[in-house]
Amino acid sequence: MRFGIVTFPGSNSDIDAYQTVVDGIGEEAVMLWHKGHDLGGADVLILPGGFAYGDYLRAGAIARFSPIMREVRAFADGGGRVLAICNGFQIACEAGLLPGALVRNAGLKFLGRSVRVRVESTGTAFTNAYAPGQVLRLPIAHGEGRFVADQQVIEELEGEGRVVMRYVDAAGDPAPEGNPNGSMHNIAGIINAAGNVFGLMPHPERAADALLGAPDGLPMFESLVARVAA
Amino acid sequence: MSTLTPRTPQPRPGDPAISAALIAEHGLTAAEYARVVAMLGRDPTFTELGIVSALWSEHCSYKHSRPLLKTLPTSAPYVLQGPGENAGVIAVGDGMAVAFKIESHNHPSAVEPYQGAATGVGGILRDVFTMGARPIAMLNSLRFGSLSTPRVRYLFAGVVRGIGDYGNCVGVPTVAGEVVFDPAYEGNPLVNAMCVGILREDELIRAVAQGVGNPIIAVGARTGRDGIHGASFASEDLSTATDAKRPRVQVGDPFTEKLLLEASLELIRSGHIVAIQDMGAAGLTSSSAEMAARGDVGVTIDVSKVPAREPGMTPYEILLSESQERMLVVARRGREDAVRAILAKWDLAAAVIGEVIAEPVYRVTEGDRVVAEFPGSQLVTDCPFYTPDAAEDPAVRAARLTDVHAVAPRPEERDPAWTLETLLASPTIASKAWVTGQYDSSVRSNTVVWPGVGDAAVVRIRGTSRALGLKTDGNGRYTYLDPRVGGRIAVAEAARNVACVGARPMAITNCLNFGNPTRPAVYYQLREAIGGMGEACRVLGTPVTGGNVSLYNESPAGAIYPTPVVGMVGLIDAFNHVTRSGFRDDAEAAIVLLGEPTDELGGSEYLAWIHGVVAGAPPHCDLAAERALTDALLAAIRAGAVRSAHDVSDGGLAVAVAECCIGNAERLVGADLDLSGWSSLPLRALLFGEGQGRIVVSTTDAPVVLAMAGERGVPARQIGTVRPAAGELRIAIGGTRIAVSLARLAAAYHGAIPAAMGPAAVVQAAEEPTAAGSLV
Amino acid sequence: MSRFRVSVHIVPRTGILDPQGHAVADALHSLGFAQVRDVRVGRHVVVDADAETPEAAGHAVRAMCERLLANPVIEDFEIASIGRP
Amino acid sequence: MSRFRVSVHIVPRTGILDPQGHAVADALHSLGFAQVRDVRVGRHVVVDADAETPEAAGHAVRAMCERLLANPVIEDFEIASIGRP
Ligand SMILES: Nc1ncnc2c1ncn2[C@@H]1O[C@H](COP(=O)(O)OP(=O)(O)O)[C@@H](O)[C@H]1O
Ligand SMILES: [Mg+2]
Repeated sequence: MRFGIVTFPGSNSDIDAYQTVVDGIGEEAVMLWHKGHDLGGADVLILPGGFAYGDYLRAGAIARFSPIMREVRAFADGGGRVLAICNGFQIACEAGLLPGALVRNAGLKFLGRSVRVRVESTGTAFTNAYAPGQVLRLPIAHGEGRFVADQQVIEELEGEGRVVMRYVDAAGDPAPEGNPNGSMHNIAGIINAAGNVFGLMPHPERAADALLGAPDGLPMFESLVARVAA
Repeated sequence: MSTLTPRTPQPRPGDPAISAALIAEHGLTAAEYARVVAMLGRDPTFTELGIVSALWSEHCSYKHSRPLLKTLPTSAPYVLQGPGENAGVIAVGDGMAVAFKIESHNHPSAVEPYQGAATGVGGILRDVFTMGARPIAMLNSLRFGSLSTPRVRYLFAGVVRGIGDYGNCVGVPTVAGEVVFDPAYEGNPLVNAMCVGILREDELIRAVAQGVGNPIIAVGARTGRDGIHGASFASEDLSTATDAKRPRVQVGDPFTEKLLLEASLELIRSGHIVAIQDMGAAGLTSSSAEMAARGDVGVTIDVSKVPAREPGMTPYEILLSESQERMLVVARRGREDAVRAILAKWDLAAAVIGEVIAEPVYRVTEGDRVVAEFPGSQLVTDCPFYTPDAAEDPAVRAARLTDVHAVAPRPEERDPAWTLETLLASPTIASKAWVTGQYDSSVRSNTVVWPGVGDAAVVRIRGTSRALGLKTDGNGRYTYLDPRVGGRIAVAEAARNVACVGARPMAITNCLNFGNPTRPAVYYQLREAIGGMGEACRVLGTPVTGGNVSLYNESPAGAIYPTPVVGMVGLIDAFNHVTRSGFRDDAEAAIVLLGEPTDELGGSEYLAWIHGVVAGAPPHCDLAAERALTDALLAAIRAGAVRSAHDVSDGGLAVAVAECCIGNAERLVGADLDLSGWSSLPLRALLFGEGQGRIVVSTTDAPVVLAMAGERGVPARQIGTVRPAAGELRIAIGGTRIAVSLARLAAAYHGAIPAAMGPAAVVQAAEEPTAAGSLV
Repeated sequence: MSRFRVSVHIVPRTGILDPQGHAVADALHSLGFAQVRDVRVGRHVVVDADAETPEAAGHAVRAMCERLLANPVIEDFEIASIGRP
Repeated sequence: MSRFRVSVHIVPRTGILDPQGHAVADALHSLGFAQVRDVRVGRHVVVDADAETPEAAGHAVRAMCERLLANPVIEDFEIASIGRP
C-alpha cells in the first residue's frame, strides 16, 4: 500500500510520517512536492505537521492554495482517505475539507508535551484498530490548536459521531484539566461527513516506535492499511 | 565578471570624514588604527573602516581570548574538524559524524528578548547545516536575574518564547539545556544556544573559498539595514546608551531558515558548490573575508549586485548588515544555473555578487568603483591579539576565604524538611517544565529522553543502533569564587550528566560568557577558567571542537559572574544503555551513592537561596576521581545493573534524591535514606553541600554496581531503598529523622516557576518605560 | 494606474473567545490601568496596490480578504481606510 | 466618566523585516493579485476604557502602548480612532 506525504514549504513532520509508514508499518511512502500535480499513485494521503509558509497570517491559510491542493481535494472528493495531522489539520480546515478552525491556544503558549486522548469512535478507517474508549498518549506540538466552530457545526459533529478523538484527563474524562489548548468540547480530532478525511492535532506519527515511548499512534496507520487493503 | 586592476579606493560622496571620534565610535584604538594605516599604506575609507571595525571586533577576532583558547586540547582520533570552522565535527561510527557548536546571543537578547533569542537559534542552526549536517537537536543555556523583578520575567518569557518559536518552526527538536537565576545576571542575561547535526563523514564540507574564477553567490533573504554593526555591538558593555542601538535589532524568519536549511543541504550534496558559510555576525564582510582567508585566495565582491531590501543602501551598510537568513556560497564555475535551480525549488533567491580571484586581495566594488581593498588575507590574519594584565579581585579572594560554616542557620532550618522544600522551589533548581513545555522536543521522532526526564537528552542516530547524550552545563557562581575550579566543574558536570543517561563523554563545545577583558580581574577569570576547562578536558578525554566567546557582559549594575558554559556530546552504543534520572515505581530497589559526601558548603545554591550568601570556596574538583566515577557508572549501566542515575549538583544530595522521587509529577516515588555513616559531617553540608563527583543510582543489582565502583577506586555505598508506595521521602542521620510528604516536595518543585510567572500570558516590564512588553 | 494604500482590520468574530484580548486586559489592569473595560486584538493589514481609482483598490482588497486575509469561520474584516502610500 | 473605544494600529517599524507581510504578498501574487506592491501585517487593538474626555482616553491608551501594547524596539503605533463603543 502506498502513502503519499505532501511536503509544503515549511512542513517538518513529513519526515516523521515517512519514517512511520516505512519503518513503523513497512508500507510504501512517496513524498509529494507541493508545486506538483501528481499524487504518485498514492492510496492514502497524509497532510503532515509543520509550519507551512511559516504559518504566517493564520496556520494553514497560505498552504491551502498550494498547487497540489487541487489534486488533494479531488482525491478526497472521490473518497480517497486523507490523514491531516497538526499543521495538516489546520490546512484541511482552511481548505474547507473539514469544518471549523484551529486558533491560538487558550493559554497563548506553544505546547510541546504529551497528552491523553480518548478514541471516541472506532468505526472509522483511521481508528478501527483501537479499542472503543481507548486512551492514548500522544505528543502535541502546536501554538494554534484550539478547535472552534459555530454551535451548529459542533452539534452536527457530536450528533453524527464525528468527534473521533477528545482530550481527556488522567481519569480518562474529557474534563477541562485534560484540555491543553481550550478546544471546544475537548475536541482533538474530527472526521468529515463522508468519513474519509480525518484531522487531528496530536501527532500519531511521532508515537510509533517503542524506543521513544508508548507506540500509541501506530494502530492509526495499521487501521488504514487494514481498511484500504480490504 | 572580469578581474579588476587594483585601484586605490576613493571616499564615496556622503561618507563621513575619518576622525578620531569616528575611529573611536568604531571601537578601534589609536594603535589599532595605526595598524590599519600600516597595512594599507594609506588612510582607510569610511567603508574600509567599517570592515576593519567589524572584523577586528572582539566577536569576530577573539583578540582577547585567542591566545588562551590555543591552550585547550582539540584532538582525538575521532575529531574530524576542530576549532576554526563553522562547527566542530566528530566521527561516531558507521561512517556517521556529528557537527555541533554553541553560540551566545546575550546582547541582542537583553535589548529584544524574543527576537534576540530567536535569531541566536537561527545563527547556530546555520553554523551546523553549513557543515553539511542535518540539525537534529537544539540545546540552550540561559541565565537571568531574580524572577522577582518584572523586567527579568519579561526577559525570561521573551527569550523562552523566541527560542521555542524559532526551533519549533524550523522543525529541530529542543531537547536539553539549563536555566539559572541569580541577581548577578540582572542587567545582562545570558542566552547561549547549541545545535547538533548529523552527517555522513563524506558529506563534510568546509567554508574554504577555492578555485580562481569560481562565482560567489549570495543566497536567501535580502539585505536590509537591520543589525548593522551587531558584531561590534556585541563587543561593548550594555551601557545606558543601549537605547540608541535599538535599530540594530534583527528580526528572524524561521520559515526562510527552514527553506535555507533544506536548500543548503541539497546544494552541498549536489556537488555544485565548493564552500558555504552563514552571513552571521558582521554579515557579508566576515563571511567573505573568512572564507577567502581560509582558502588563502583573493576575492572581489560587487555590493551593487547584492539584493537589497531597501533602496539607497550604501556599501558600508550592505557589507555590515546582519540581516538574518542569508548565506554566502562559492560555486563551481559554470554551475550557476544549477545552483539557481536548486534554490528556486525552495523559492529562494540567488545572486552572483563576486568571484574568487588570483590576485591576493580582498576587494569590494560598487559597480566599477572600488570602495575597499585590503592586501591578501591580512584583514583576518593581521588582527591584533592582546594579553592584558591579570589579577584576582581581592574582594573575590576574601569572599572565597570566608568561613561559610559560620553562617548562622535561619530559625526555620530547625526543620530540614523546610530547607529542602525551600530549595526545591528555588527557580534554579525547580522543574523547568514551564520552559521546556514551550519547545517541540519530539519532532523528527528521535528524542528518546525528553527534557526533565534524564540528566541529559538522548537523541537516536537514525539507521544505527547508537544515540547521543547531550547536555550543557556551567556554574557561574563557582567560577566567580574560583575560576579555575569553575572551569573544571563545567566540564566535569557535563560529563557526569551525559554519563548518567548512559553516554560516553566524547567532546565539547563551549561558550565563554565574561565581562570586560581589559579589566585585570576579568582577564584573570578568563585565563583561569579556560585553564580549568583545559585540565578537565584532558583528564576526561573530551577535546574541544569549537565554541564562542562573549565578552563585555556588563551592565551599569556591574559584571556578570564569569560563566563558562560547556556543551557536551556523548555517545551511547546500544539503546538498552539509555538511562533516566527518576526512581522507578515498579519495584523496590537499592539506592547507591557513587562518590563521597564532604563538608563543603561554599558557593552552594543553599547559601545563595536560603541565606543570600555567595561565598566560600566552591567544591573541590578531583578530575581523576570524576573520570573514574563516570567510567564506573558506564560499566554498571552496560552490565545492565542501573535502573536510574542522577548526578548530585545544585542543592546537594538531599535535592538530588528528592528530584529522583518527584521529577515525574504524575508518578511520585518514595524513598528511605540512611546517611548515618556521615553523621559526623555538618548536617547542612551533608544534605545540601555540593561536593563534586557524586551520582545517585537506583539498582536491583547493588553488588554489581558496588563492584564496578570498587574496581575503579570509586567510593560507593548503599544509602537507602526506593519505596514506590511510601508517599514520603524519609532520611535518617544518626538520631535525626526527617520525613516529608512527596506531595509537598512536588508542589514546591513543580509549582515554583509557574507561580513566579503567574497565569498572565502577557508579560511586561513595568518599571522601564523604554522596555515595553510584548503582546504575545 | 496609481498606487493606493488600503488598510484592513481583521478581528475575531464576536462570540469567538479572544484569549489574547483578555490577557492584554489583565496585564493592563496589573499595570494600573484600572479604567480598561475590554480589549480585542485583531490584525491590521496594510496593502499597497496599483489601481485606477480608490474604489477599485478597495474592491480588490475586499476580494483579497475574502480569499485569503480573513477566515470567515472565525474572523470579520472591514476596510479601514483607502489612501496614498 | 464615560466609556470610549480607542483603536490602535501597531505595525513593524520601517526598515525592520516583516516576514509575515512578505509571505502574504507572495501568496497574493500567486493568487493572481498582481497589482499588489507591498504588504505589512500588524496588530489592531481595540481598547474600551472609561475616561472623562475623548482626549483623556486617547492619552491613556497612548500610555498603554508605550508600556505594553507596542514594542518600541521593532514596532510603531498610532491611535487610529477614538469613539464610543
Ligand atoms: N533551557 C532548557 N531547555 C531545554 N531543556 C532544559 C532547559 N533547562 C533545563 N532543561 C532540562 O531540564 C532537566 C534538568 O536540568 P538541570 O537542572 O540543568 O539538570 P542537572 O541539575 O542534572 O544538571 C534536564 O533534562 C535539562 O536538559
Ligand atoms: Mg538541576
